[in-house]
Amino acid sequence: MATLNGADFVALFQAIAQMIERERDHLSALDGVIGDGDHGVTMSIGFQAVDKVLANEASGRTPADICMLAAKTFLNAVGASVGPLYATALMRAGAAVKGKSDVGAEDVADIIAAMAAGIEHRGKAEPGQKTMVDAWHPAAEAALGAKAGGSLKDITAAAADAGRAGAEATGSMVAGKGRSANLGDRAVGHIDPGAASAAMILDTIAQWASERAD
Amino acid sequence: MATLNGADFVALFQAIAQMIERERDHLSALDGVIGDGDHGVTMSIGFQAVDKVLANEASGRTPADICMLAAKTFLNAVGASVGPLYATALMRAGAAVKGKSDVGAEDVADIIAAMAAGIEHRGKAEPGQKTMVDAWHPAAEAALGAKAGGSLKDITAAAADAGRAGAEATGSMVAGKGRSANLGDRAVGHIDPGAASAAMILDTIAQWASERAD
Amino acid sequence: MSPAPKVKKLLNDPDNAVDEMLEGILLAHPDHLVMSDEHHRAIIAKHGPRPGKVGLVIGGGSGHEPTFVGFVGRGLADAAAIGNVFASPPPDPAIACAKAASGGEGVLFMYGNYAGDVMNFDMATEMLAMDDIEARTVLTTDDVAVENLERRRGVAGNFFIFKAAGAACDKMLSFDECERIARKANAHTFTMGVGLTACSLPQTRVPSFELGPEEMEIGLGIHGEPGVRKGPLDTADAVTDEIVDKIFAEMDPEPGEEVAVLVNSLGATPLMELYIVNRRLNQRLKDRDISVHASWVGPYCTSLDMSGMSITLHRLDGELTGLLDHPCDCAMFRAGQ
Amino acid sequence: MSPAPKVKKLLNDPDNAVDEMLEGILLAHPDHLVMSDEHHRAIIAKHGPRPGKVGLVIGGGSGHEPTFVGFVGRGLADAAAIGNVFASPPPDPAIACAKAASGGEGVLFMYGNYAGDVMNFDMATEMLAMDDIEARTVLTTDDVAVENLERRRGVAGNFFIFKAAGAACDKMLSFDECERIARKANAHTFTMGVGLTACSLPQTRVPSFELGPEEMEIGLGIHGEPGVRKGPLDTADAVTDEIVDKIFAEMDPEPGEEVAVLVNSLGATPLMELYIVNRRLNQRLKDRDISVHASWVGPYCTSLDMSGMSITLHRLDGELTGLLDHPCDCAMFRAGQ
Ligand SMILES: Nc1ncnc2c1ncn2[C@@H]1O[C@H](COP(=O)(O)OP(=O)(O)O)[C@@H](O)[C@H]1O
Ligand SMILES: Nc1ncnc2c1ncn2[C@@H]1O[C@H](COP(=O)(O)OP(=O)(O)O)[C@@H](O)[C@H]1O
Ligand SMILES: [Mg+2]
Ligand SMILES: [Mg+2]
Ligand SMILES: [Mg+2]
Ligand SMILES: [Mg+2]
Repeated sequence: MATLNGADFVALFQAIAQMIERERDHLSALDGVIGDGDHGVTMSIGFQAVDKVLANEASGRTPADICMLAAKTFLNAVGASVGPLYATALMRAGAAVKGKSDVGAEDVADIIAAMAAGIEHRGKAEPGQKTMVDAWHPAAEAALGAKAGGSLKDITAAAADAGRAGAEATGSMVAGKGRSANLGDRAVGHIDPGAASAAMILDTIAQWASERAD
Repeated sequence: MATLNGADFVALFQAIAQMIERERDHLSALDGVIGDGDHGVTMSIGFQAVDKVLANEASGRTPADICMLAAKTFLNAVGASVGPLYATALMRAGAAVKGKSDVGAEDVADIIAAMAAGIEHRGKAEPGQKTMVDAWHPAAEAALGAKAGGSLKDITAAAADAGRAGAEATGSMVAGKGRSANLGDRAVGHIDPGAASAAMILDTIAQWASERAD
Repeated sequence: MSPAPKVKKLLNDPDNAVDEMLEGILLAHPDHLVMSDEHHRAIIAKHGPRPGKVGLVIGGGSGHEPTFVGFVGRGLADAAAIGNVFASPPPDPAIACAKAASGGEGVLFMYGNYAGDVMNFDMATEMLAMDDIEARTVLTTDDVAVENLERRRGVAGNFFIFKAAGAACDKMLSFDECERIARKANAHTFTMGVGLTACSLPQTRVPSFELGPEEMEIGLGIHGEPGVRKGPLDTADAVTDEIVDKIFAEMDPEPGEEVAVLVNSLGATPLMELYIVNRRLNQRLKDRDISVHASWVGPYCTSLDMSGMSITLHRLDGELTGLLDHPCDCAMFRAGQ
Repeated sequence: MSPAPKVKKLLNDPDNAVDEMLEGILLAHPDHLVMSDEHHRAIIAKHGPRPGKVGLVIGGGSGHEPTFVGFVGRGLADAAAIGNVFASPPPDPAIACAKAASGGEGVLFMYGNYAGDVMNFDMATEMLAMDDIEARTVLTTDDVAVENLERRRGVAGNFFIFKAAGAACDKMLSFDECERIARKANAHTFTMGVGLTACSLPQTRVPSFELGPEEMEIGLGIHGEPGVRKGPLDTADAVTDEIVDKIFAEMDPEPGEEVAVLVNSLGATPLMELYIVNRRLNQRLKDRDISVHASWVGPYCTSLDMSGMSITLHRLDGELTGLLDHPCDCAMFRAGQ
């Protein structure tokens, strides 16, 4: 089975950044309904900054170092809610594969689980509160479930499927965290923007994995 | 030939006030194109105030006194450009028939001429500058032209026709006074709101005269 | 096409808007403002008028707040005569203001050069003469967008012109000196503005003019009247450059000169955009070696809810700098000390 | 249906809007503000921080100007950490602010209770602890529209809460005292707002939510997020009554109490409407025998170009009155003396 090195991680971040650019206005519109209308903008600012820094400073670094650099860059470019959430997620991702110059499929499952845990820790949120946790948490469980013997493609596909289902499920939830928590029933019927973008990120990872000669 | 007493003047002011209410939004829209969009509002505030004061305080007064009271009331309710212009016009109208308890058709011609002169004096404006003077000035000339032997109906109809033609002619003028003077060619093609309301007032007077058993 | 929805406003009966606003102003600023006994549209500075001082009376239509009433206070205007929205006040409130402001040394009437204001204040001046109060008029004409000098309007630059005159009066200078300074401050003040959307009157609640989605009005007055021309909306820097070019052409500043700056919101344009304009303005001033003594950025002379802004440069010399720095304490404006 | 035209704004590259705004602010207010050497989004009071004084650092997203940066200055905040539009600043600028504000006695972080701000400032607090700077957080939660106490947001009432804390710090009170006063001021501050139209971000230039022509959002935050509910737009008096009823229910004032008042524009609502609201507010206060110590009416905490307003009552006692009257001199706000 193929492994992923630093350059692969850079390419993956690039794919995510490109996807976010395409979805920017859509994500902002989702946030307009139940939040402050900027989620596409915050994600775009963050991943554009990451993409730029990695293009210049990533060569020769390990996957862990790249995650750490991405975390710091994302945090300081964005702030907002997603800055600390994704920065913590990416720091945990880096810690999960610390020291390795190549990571395998099982490591990727650990990375997804570490990211979910980081987000839950930073946001003090649990599943069911209509946040990105509702995508990341089931994705992590699915990735860990497929981990034993699973290919990169299987693991990331399982995570993406679970993430998508989790994001869709936020539509029927009342929010317990974030700006929409003050809307009560008014938020019901609308998908959480942070969960939607999380599902898109997981989907981009899975697609990217499926396009690689495995 | 019938003459007009104070009560007739009160009725005439009432007819004008009602007409202005109907035309209020239209006059404001005209002013929006080349001025500040409030001409219907200023005229409405003024004639509503006059109507109210005359309803309470006019009984037993001469036409001249009623014009003076209307002048003061209009001025202090409105300000703006039209306040001093119509206040001066109405003071001159009162002066023209001072002391008379009834006024005849010839007096009405003098009143219209006095009003035009008052407006020109106060506004330091001449015909051709795209203002209400372009309605009042030809109306005064027409009224004076029809004065000798003319009936009230003839005199006021002549004034109204000339006023209407004069107001229409402002459409092709560049403005020389008032807010629209700074628009240059941009004002061409649009009728001056003050000339338009002047023509409407003259028309109301003529209609009112024609409806009276003469 | 169904009619456009009315613009939303927080109002009661729109015909009462000005009087209710004044009530709210007097309640908010009891230490600064009182209503004249003689007229409810004459607002007087609590600590302004005093014997031996030339009185400064400003005024004009409502809808420009904090202009005019917000600039009433010690060190600035003694009184403001308040008109209906975008309509000159009639003579009576101006007369009441002049009587309250008079300290026996004469009264300056200062207001923007609009036909209606000129007629009403001139009538007031005639009537005051009968009461032996001499009122002199200094019109503000800072709007450089208009080519014909006689037709130039008073716009946001009023701020600096009133400030200089108010300081001169507060320093107990003579009537002639106060008048000279007021005229000089006006000649030293250059403004131009752009409008991005029209405003709407309380009584009509429809935009007062039509403007395309990519257009702006250039060189507009402060009553929602259209500008001298329409142009395409451009970047903040390009719009700033267009205004600054026009002001520089008019003012022809020398290297080493000093100015005060006002970047004014017409109402709805937020501070973020004004400060972005101020950034470019400072670049342009620096390029000409002009230094900035002081800056004001915000809604100082508005047109109700219009979106847009104006830039004013106030050309300083020793005398005008001293007057600008002279303290004033108004209901909606403080400076100096 | 063709897409609605974009909202017009005076901007250059929208991604540079915040940094260009800060440049324009620093150029306009060189006597009050400097940029930190350590971070370009950390704006420091020129005459604020000093040894022995508790430092006050405020901050949050941009788009609320004059909040937060305008309240930096002697007697109020020592520094403001600036985020992107409607986005909490990341930890780095907050850390730079804390270092600049620190006089060795500890630093207060004060900001509105929003998930993003809490996470970022908490990360900053953790990192500062490694540098032996103790930062304590006092969240502002003045928005009474939200029933759940823990979720209450900081909105326009920040103004009074920061003012009290800033005065306490300026009077060189102890860290514990400053924190106690900040918490007390927050508990004494009650705000509720209504939105008439949505605002739009520089990057999107589309209204952030949809609202019918006769509707308003009731109880909204300051980021263009929808309110707790929609309702029909009513007269100024009726809307004021609705807000005042809610605030009174929450605050339960006694006859004879004294308050300070803020009638705040969310951006595009002009002073005329705010003062009309203030008139009704004063009638309601008088009916309850509550007296007004001081009033501020204008755009103090905005949501870009949103139209709407909020009312804040700040319940006074001897201590808070003294702190409110304590002089402060900020870039965009002066009070006292
Ligand atoms: N405490 C939290 N835990 C997890 N996710 C959160 C939390 N608070 C907010 N979020 C997520 O952040 C998203 C909003 O992000 P964004 O719009 O970019 O930032 P902001 O709320 O600062 O405007 C929400 O849709 C939600 O998924
Ligand atoms: N100097 C003047 N002489 C004669 N008429 C004038 C003069 N200035 C303005 N007007 C008239 O006044 C009208 C505008 O009145 P109005 O809109 O009610 O007042 P304002 O200009 O104060 O808003 C113009 O259309 C014009 O006919
Ligand atoms: Mg958001
Ligand atoms: Mg008009
Ligand atoms: Mg007008
Ligand atoms: Mg946000």
